[in-house]
Amino acid sequence: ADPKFAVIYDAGGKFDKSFNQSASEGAERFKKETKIGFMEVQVASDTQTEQVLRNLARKKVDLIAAIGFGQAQAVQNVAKEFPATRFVLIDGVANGANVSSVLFKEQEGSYLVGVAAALASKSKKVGFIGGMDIPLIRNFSCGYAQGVKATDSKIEFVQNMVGTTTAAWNDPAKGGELARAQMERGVDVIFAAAGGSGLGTLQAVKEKGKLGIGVDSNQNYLHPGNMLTSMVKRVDQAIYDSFMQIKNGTWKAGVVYKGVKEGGVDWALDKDNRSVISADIEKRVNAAKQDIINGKINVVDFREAKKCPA
Amino acid sequence: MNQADLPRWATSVAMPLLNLLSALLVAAGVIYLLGENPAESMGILINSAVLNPEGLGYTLFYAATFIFTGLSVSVAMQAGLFNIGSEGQMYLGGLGATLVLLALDHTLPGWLLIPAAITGAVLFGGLWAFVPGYLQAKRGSHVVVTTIMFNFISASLMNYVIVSHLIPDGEQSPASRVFAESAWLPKLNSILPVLGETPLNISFVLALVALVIYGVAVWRTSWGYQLRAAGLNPHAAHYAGISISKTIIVTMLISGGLAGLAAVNPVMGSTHYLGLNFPAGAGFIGIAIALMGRQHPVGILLSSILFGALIQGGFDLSLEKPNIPPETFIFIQGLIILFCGAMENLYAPVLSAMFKRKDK
Amino acid sequence: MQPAVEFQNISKRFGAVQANRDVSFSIAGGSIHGVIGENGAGKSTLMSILYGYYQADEGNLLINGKAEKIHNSHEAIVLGIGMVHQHFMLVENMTVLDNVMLGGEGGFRLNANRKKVEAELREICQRYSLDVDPLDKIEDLSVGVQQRVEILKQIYRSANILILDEPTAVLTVQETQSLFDVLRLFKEQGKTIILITHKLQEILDITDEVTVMRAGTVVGSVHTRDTSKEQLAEMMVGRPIETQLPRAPYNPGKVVLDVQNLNLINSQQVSLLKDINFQIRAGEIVALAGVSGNGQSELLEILSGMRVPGSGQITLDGAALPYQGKKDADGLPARYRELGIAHVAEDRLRHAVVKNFSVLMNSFLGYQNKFRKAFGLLDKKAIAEHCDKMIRDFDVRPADPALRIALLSGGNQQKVVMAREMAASPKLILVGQPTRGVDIGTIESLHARLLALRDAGVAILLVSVELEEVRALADRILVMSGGCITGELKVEEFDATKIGLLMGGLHKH
Amino acid sequence: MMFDDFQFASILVSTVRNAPVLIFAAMAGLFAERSGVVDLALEGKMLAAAFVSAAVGFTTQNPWLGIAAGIAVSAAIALLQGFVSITQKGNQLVAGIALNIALSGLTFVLAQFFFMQGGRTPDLGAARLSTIVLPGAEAVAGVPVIGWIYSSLLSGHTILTYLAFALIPLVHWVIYHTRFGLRLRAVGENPHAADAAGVNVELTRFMAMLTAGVLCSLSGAYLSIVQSGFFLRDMSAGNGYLALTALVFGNWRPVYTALGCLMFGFFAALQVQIEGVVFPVIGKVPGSLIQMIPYVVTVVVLAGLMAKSVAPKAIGQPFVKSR
Ligand SMILES: Nc1ncnc2c1ncn2[C@@H]1O[C@H](COP(=O)(O)OP(=O)(O)OP(=O)(O)O)[C@@H](O)[C@H]1O
Ligand SMILES: Nc1ncnc2c1ncn2[C@@H]1O[C@H](COP(=O)(O)OP(=O)(O)OP(=O)(O)O)[C@@H](O)[C@H]1O
Ligand SMILES: [Mg+2]
Ligand SMILES: [Mg+2]
Repeated sequence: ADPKFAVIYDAGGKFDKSFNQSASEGAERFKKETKIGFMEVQVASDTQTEQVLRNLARKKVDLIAAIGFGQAQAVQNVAKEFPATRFVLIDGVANGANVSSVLFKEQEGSYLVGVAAALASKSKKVGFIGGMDIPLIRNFSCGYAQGVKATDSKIEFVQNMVGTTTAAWNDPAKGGELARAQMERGVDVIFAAAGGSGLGTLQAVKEKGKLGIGVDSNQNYLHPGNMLTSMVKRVDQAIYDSFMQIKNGTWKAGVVYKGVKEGGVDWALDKDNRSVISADIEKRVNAAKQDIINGKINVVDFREAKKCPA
Repeated sequence: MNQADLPRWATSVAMPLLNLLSALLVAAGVIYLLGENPAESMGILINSAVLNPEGLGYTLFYAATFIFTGLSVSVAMQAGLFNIGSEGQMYLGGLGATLVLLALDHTLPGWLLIPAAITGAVLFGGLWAFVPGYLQAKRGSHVVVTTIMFNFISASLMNYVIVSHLIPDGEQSPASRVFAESAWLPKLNSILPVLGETPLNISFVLALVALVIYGVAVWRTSWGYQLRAAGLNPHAAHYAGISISKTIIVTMLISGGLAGLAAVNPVMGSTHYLGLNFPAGAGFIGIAIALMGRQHPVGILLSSILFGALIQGGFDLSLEKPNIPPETFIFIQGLIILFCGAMENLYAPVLSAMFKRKDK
Repeated sequence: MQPAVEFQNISKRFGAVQANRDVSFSIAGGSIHGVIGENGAGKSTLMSILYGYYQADEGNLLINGKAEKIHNSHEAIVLGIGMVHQHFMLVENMTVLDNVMLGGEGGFRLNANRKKVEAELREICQRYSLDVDPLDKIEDLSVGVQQRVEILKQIYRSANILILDEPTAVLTVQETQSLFDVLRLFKEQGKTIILITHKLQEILDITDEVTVMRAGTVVGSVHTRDTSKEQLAEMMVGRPIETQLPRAPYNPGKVVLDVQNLNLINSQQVSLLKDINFQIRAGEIVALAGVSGNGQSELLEILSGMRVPGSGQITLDGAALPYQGKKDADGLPARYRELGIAHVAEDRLRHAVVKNFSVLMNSFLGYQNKFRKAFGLLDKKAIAEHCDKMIRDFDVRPADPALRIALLSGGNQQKVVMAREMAASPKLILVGQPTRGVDIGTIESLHARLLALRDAGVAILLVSVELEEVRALADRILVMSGGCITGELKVEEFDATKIGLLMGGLHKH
Repeated sequence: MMFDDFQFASILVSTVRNAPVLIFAAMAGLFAERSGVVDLALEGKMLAAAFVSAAVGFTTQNPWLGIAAGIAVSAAIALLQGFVSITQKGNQLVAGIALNIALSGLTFVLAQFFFMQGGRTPDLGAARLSTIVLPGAEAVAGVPVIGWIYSSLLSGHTILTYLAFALIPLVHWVIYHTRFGLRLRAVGENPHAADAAGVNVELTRFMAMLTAGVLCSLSGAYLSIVQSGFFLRDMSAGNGYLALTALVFGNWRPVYTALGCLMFGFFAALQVQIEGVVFPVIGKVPGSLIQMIPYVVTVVVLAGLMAKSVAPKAIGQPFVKSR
């Protein structure tokens, strides 16, 4: 029989225009190609996560994909109880012989868009807007800042967070307002890593005719001409790969780090932002990418360093 | 003719049931519009929330938290105070317990550790409510406003504390480390194995005890008498020698302490770590529960279970019926509060008419 | 002349209570018609039906000979009916002018009319000698002036049929007199006036005809000139009433309360009490007479512990009261009660009872610590016995301890309060306006209680604006004005004119 | 970045942009509460209006139709709230909270049902309100101070922004200088007195609720049509409660309430600017602590400067014809 799959989204939900959505796209792609379906659930609290994991494990699902660091503890607990079920955890680490943890080197992708931002900024002021002040988001911000500073150390870097509750991911008005405030201070390129609030940011950026940078999935299509690029984080690919490995019997447990080299993160260049990416920018961003791949550039991971060098 | 003329069973059983049915009827309509079979859906919901023992376990697990937040709001209401801040007080209560556990979970034995952590939760929750209470009593700042503000402030503060200080090295999830097992609250499934693998733990028993204590304290003690007098007529309470400012401050301390206790269930009974935004609205649901349950212990218990069941059953239902998003049950919660809490007399005229006809 | 109002077989019930039963009588146009009856006799209900506040279950209402159905006060106003309610119907935080305009603004924009109405009001005030400034806020006005505002409202709306429900309950003699002057003027203008009062003297003074009600029905209507106080009282209560209660000879004991150099200044630096000195001995009733708002209330509050004085010495049985060094009075009344000071508060519903508590729960308000068992539990059995005894001793009706006290008539609420305060066997009892709005039958019994207490050796301080009451109860009378004690008389020297002068003494208005 | 990088100008402009959401909602609350009905459901009505405005605006590609539909829906909800609190004499706090919860769920469900984007409406694109450039704004932009005030602070907002500010004197006028306002205040202060004066208490309260519904819908429309360009679940983000706070803060008086809204707007703007700034002595303040500034300020102001705020006396009590 075909293996059974399930995806558990975190509180952001399947349509968060961010990593949950990306995960769902990966699973959908797998479904389209293999005609093997999957179950999907969204959880609201950490307690629920455990409940769902257990439920699915009892239903003899072969691979459960848990999206988001919030599910780490629950995955670890349930994985112990159901050694026959396999789990893939995105953005977090859980121990267990039947768990694969996939972490992304957001700092590397963010570095690349930082390089692009530094080159594209005319005012020499670039901004970052994060959803909530958590290590994951700081890692985006820190990688971005490193890219900016490495390109031009005189560039000013401004950063704001939307809020401190989960509402911070769903407050486009505030996301937009933060962008406007930054632009009034002269910022002309803004990287938004703020879920739904980021949509407000990009909208405001477009209204002022400045440049925005999308996150997680390729968001260039949102405002063609006003999107400098997007920092893509290939959660979809990770999910797709895990599903495929189960199907082909090549699945392995363990912690995987996916950076630029592994194709886990990247910058996006397509028809929607072709017009704003000059040949020079393209060349220098790709050069930086190459340097990261061959180790010439080491982008510091904020989560390990606990401090941002830039 | 008004409600007072109806027999007791009609006002306390028939009317609430009719209201609940009305709310569910509207909900059924929405489910139908979403393209699912309402009867079947309700069946799934009831089955997974009440009939299935494991589901029941989850229902009661959620209810335990709500009982505490419901009590927190209720006790303040008895004194005429509208404490909207239970959410923030619960959040801080979680911090209180966590700090105790992080400091002591490797040194103290469980039987000492758990009470110490619970004390920490009560203390932090209480102190977080003390400030608004004090400001109301001494400076006349509206407790409604200050507690709303304190909710926002607690969110910022907790974010700062967790993200900047509590995340263990090498971890990135915004949560404290997992506590040692000695700090985990004993689960009820060790006594009642039929409950299956549910996080239902002794804090549910604690919640029931709290309900009884609350009932006795408010209706049977001189303290409760003074509390209610102050709530109903502060001028008369002053005349009766009851210190209003003391009552306000003490009540807020207790209210906050109860909200702090609400944190014990999820933090020490389920996740075993302090996570960002773990109250997840339980403090606000406490307001609904206090209002719907008329601040009465039985009412609080029943509405807490009802809300627990909605969360558990609704979640399972949305698992089975992808057309029904979990948010549908947020809508249904609202409807139930509206019908049972604010339109309690909707059917009074109809029932009165029925009785009149029978009289003649 | 055609009757201005005719009630035909009006019946009205509230749940189990038959408030009006088959009420029929008529009121001659251009006359002043009195309506009297015990508390709960159905007077207010009947008037509320006339004013459209309630609808009668049965019966007809004829206004100027025409059958009318009045569904709300708006329709009543249109018919030229005005009502001055027992409790003032004024919006406290608005001006006199706005209160008068409310409901009859004459257009969407207020300013278009404000000046005109203001001028008109000033003119009316002049014509009727009503001392009211249209631009004053209601909350800054004394009750007497508020009463005038109610009248002003009716004059402005040119009501032709004016209902007054116990308008004099809170007025002084002088204020009552000037109100009556206005009413006489109305009558001259051909207006019809319906006056409800518990004071039979007023009925005799001003009405042309009087209707007596009892238990929802009409006992009878008589021409005022053909009747007497005694006859009316007997019609009302169904038995003869003692107007002069017997009392033991004046034989005061040792000093119980000693007040020396008491001063009080409020937060706006206004001096409310100035250098108050007096004593009360065991077994005497000292009355504080005066126009309300001259410091009596503040004095009562200080003596009961509800307020802390600015300076001065108060001793009870030779020991200083424990207010010294206190910033606020939080919790003080409980300690005073323990020392033996009982307090019947002036404002019943505001201070003396919790409206939403049952009679039982109100029966120990202020004495909650006396009924405490182990663990702070209330002693239910003791409370129930205590309450039953109160209800029996004071004949509280209905005799149901579980009834919400708000559902009792004012007179019966007052009995509960009196009973409660007397039950504690106090050394000193402070009694504020004990019979306000209470019918004469109940007054008689409450007065008898106070005299019995005096004879038993309790010190009593009575605050009352009713000179009749003062005369009936007091051994000594202190007159207050402007926060000072302006004079003292023995009851044998009672002289209404002299007291009136003392009351006006330093009083500035 | 250094301390002196603060841009006061930018803070002011940002304040002006932040305030309308609160002003509309607070003025809505003012009408309801001045009439004696506690309006905890501002949040819910905002959400409903934000959703309907965005959904209809997107579908018809006409923001005005969207706003009109939002007004209709919000007014209908306000009337339902009125039915529960006025006619049924239900608990007004419960009614408000119930509506908030129900609408938070319902707007998501409907948005999901119609647009399948996770409780979000599609981008409105061109179907948004355009900003109005005041005549001559460009010309005077160069003039110091005045030029800036005219061209940057005053010019370049949408009509809703101007409406919000125009509302302040308008509401003041309605409340204090019209028949409706007089009756409204009377009904909220002493309904028995109003009733005795021939005023229809329930009708007046219903009118107040209707006004509240209409005003509140503009707050929602501002969120979705002006500020964001789409609807997102729970996008009211506590602004309804903040508006109520401004109302208490402003003692239920229009001008002071609006000042409260501006204060919140100002501190929100200030907070944005402070983030990341290195202060003399203290150094850099963590972002999450900066987020609490507006709330801490409110508490301090309420506790320190203000006298007790006095609510309309009859607030929260259904009108029952007997004491
Ligand atoms: N709103 C009401 N609901 C229920 N019962 C009422 C109501 N109003 C009056 N009653 C009852 O009707 C009876 C008559 O009341 P009413 O107010 O007419 O008396 P009254 O003669 O005015 O008394 P008082 O002299 O105390 O003013 C009372 O016994 C009371 O119990
Ligand atoms: N809501 C109510 N339900 C039942 N009875 C009521 C209600 N309101 C008033 N009453 C009754 O109406 C009667 C008159 O009420 P009212 O308040 O006028 O009393 P009162 O004796 O005149 O007292 P006072 O003049 O001191 O206020 C009382 O007998 C009271 O029982
Ligand atoms: Mg009466
Ligand atoms: Mg009376």
